[in-house]
Amino acid sequence: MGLFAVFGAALSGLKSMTVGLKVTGTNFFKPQETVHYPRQEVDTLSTFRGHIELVCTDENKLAPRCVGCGLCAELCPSNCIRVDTREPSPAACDTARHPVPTPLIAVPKFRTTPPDLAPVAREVTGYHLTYHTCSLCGLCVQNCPAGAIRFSSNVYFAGMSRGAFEIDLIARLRVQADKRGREQ
Amino acid sequence: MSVLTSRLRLALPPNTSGQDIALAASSQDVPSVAGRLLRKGWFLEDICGLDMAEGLALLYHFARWDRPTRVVLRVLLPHGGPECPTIEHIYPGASWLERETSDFFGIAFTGASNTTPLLLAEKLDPPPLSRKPGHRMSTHRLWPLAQWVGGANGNPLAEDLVGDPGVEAPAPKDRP
Amino acid sequence: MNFIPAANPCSGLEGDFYAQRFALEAHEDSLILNMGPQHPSTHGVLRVILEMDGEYILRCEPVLGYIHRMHEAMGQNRAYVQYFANMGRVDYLHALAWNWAWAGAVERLAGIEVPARAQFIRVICTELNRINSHLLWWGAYLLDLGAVTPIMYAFEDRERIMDILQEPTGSRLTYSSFRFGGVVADISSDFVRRARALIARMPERLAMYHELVTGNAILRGRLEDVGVVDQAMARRYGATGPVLRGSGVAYDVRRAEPYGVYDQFDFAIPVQDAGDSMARYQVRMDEIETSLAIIGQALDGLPEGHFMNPDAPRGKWTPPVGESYFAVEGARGKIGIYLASDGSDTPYRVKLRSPSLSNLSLFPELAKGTLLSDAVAILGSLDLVIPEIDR
Amino acid sequence: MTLESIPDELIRLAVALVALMAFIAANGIMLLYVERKVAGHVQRRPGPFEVGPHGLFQALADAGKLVGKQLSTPAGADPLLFWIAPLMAFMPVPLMFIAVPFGQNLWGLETNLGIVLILSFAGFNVLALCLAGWASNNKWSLLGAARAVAQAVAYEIPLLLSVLAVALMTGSLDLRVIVAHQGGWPWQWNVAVQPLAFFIYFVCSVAETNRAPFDLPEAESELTAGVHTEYSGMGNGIIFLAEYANMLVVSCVATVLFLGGFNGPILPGPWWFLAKMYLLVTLIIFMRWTYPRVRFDQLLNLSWRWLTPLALANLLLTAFFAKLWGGA
Repeated sequence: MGLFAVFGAALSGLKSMTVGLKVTGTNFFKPQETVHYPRQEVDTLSTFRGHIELVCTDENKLAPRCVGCGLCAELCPSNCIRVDTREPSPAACDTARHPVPTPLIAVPKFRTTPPDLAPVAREVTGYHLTYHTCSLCGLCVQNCPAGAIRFSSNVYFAGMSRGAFEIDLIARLRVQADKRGREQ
Repeated sequence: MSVLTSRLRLALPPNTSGQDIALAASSQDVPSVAGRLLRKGWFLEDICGLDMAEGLALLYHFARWDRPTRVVLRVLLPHGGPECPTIEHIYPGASWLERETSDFFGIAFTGASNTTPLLLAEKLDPPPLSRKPGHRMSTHRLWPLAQWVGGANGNPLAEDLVGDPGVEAPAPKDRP
Repeated sequence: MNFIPAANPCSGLEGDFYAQRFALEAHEDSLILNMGPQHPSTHGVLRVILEMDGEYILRCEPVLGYIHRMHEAMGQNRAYVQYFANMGRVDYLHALAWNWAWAGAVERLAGIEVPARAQFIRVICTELNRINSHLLWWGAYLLDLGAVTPIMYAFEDRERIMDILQEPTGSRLTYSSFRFGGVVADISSDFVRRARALIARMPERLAMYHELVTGNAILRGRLEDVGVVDQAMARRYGATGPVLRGSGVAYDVRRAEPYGVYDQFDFAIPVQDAGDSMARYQVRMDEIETSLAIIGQALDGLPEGHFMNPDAPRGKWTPPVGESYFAVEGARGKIGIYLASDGSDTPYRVKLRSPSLSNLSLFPELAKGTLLSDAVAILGSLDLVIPEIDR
Repeated sequence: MTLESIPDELIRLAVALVALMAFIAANGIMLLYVERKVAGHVQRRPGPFEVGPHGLFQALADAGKLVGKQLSTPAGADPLLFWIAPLMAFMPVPLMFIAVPFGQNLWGLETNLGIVLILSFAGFNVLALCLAGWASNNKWSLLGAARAVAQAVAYEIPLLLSVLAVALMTGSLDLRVIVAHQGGWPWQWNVAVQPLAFFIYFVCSVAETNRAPFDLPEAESELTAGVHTEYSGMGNGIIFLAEYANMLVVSCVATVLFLGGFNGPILPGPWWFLAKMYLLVTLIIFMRWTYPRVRFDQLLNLSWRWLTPLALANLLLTAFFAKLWGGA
């Protein structure tokens, strides 16, 4: 390499350094991209998955749509859902008020295991979510035959103990119904 | 036809398997087959252990840069004291894959320069991916077509693999 | 359980088992250095034992397994569809490629059709995810090289991409949104609009990146002729992805073994011949443009229809007995999944071929005789995701 | 002994040293804040924002935190050397400032060997880093120390040569004379006559202060934190303070030698001096947030193959022209 080439390379190298300073310099005067979190919040979290919650029936804000088939608990990869059910007593079995929903998904040709949808919906006595093991994969939501589960928008959920993440979703449904009732 | 070629058995797995040719070899032939595949421009994708009823199967998957083909080399090792010669002197990248398989299935790769566990902290007994004897699947069930053996049968890929043995691979270096 | 034998030939040496074994072959007057498992530039919990002569590396050996989670055993113990949650966590930077590999392996085995719209959605989302992965690599790599600012610029764009991807997937990092026969959610017109806005924005940003970094004389000095991989070496080690393409081999699974609808798109495979770290850098930067081109074509040709095959299996189900191998092009190279099914509702065997493992196995040979700073540059140029290596 | 028997010089020196200590401490804290703010804005985020208005007291809070932290000595370290190193890094810094003329009659010590004084005390820094790295009993620190020494040796030479060019031109080692030799407008400054010497001085001073892109002894992504690795609390704090103070010193010297010192129109001298100094400091800060780090052999090559020969050539030319025009 000739002397001129060497010096030329050095000069173009120096030029690349000033170009770099120019880029950071222009960015210095551009507006900020971040938000000041506790005072401001980003507005893009509407589709972000919070923990799951139960959906109420159209008629009764306190009753979950859940039919107690237990498919969600069975499909959960982390075993973080527990559904407690009770066979309905004949007297309480008011199918007009609490009908068996038609499965939202067509029964595919590959299916071998559930849902053995109970002819009469079982009565759900408890629906517990152990959120700290949940991986938010969405299998429960997508496979629920009754459309009874959805993701909440509770994305800033934080707690001081492990117990704070063991959620009774039926109780949560009641609280939500209460709140909505008070707002109206 | 070289001695090695006469010992190889070929099978055509179904289309759904994503594998074009299956070679069945005995464990002592693995380095020479690997050497031949390297000379023909194949690279090693992975080494997969499989606990079958008849023994521990080792699947070496090979692929090419220029053609969308995949060859699987199947080796069946006995359950008691499974051993297979290493191919790390041919494909150095195999060393880690062998160590991993050794971790998971307890297969000893003879002649390997490094036999320390790769992913697990210590040798587990039984190895974590081995199955209980009653839960093993038969090779005849998984590879029903593996019984078809013989020459190339007009298959161009098989012709390429079986014919032209090239220079035999060097024997693995003896290590103390 | 006790792995170290009682009569330990290494006893009397410092460190744990791996360090002792490594030290057995040490030269006199050399320095044994543990880089990792906690080190700023090993990106997680990779540990490399180095034998150094001053700043020069005489020998090195990566020690893996610090974040080993036994994904393959988990695969044998859970239903087919449950394994998607694992796929989001093998390579957290290009989770959708692993999603696709798993979906593809099972679909190939069971012969499940995927509707055209679902295929296009998969392409769009996977390519967006690939851009995201390359952007993060770019920022983190420059962090390794001592430039602190680029990663923040990369995150500006990453945030936008994550906002876009969040709509059809619901997550921002560990996506598990593919299902057998389709994807979990359709994309909206808003998604299309935002993706187009991204395609319009990125060329300007890439030009800024190149101005700030690629042309920089210091960076070129750091990367050129450092860690040269030739083709024979790449073949022997099974290197794939940008590492291989940086060595002049135009091997891309999207083109070599087209899966999904990749055969319908017109895109160039970026290749560099030098084989050094700069070539790998350049390949990844060009791949961002390639991905943008593919997304543009996919958005243009997005067909109407189902995003999910109505006949596809849901919940726990049983595929036929058999085996299948499915390969996809991840951001780091060829991802392969071997699946053997025995006709029960859990897989008989799942083998994950992770590209990072093969690429990292090049490192001991590449690092030999280089400076410590070069080793950092080489390690970064291989684009490692440690959870993918350890699985 | 009466008050009158104490020499005026001594009183002046003592007052100057106290004032300079305050100046350094205040500047150290302020520069920490400025650096983080600049980094933030360059990266399009706010930087420190929570403590005080716009995070103004963040650096103070950090200093308080550092003071409150436990000082731990690593196992196997040499405690004496280990703890003497940060002190040794900081001690010479106020001494370097005493010869700097901040304004008309605003200096700590009247000496006609100001440059020599500054350059000789500047050498202490590398000794401190070397001790810190050695005494830490940590392999990363040791590597950092080795780098620090090699770097300092390599860059001191072109630095001296470029300073010498100015001294030859002016014919004096007295900083006040050098300032007086220049005028208030940029074309009257030495940088207009000696651009190459200024460039070499600037590059070398960045390298001498171990700032990015020459921060190899620290090299966060390679050596974890290099010589700082084992220091906790105020040990770390003092080394950092010394680093910032060194950055100030080299900017002061550059201002005096090349940018006309306190000369300037309209405003009083010290304002001009500070303005020029902070301009250089800001430039150094900007460079840190822009460039990748150089490699060790490149660093040495830059010094031995580019800067030293160029500085020598520059010195030769300067000597030639100084002789031609009769010197100063």
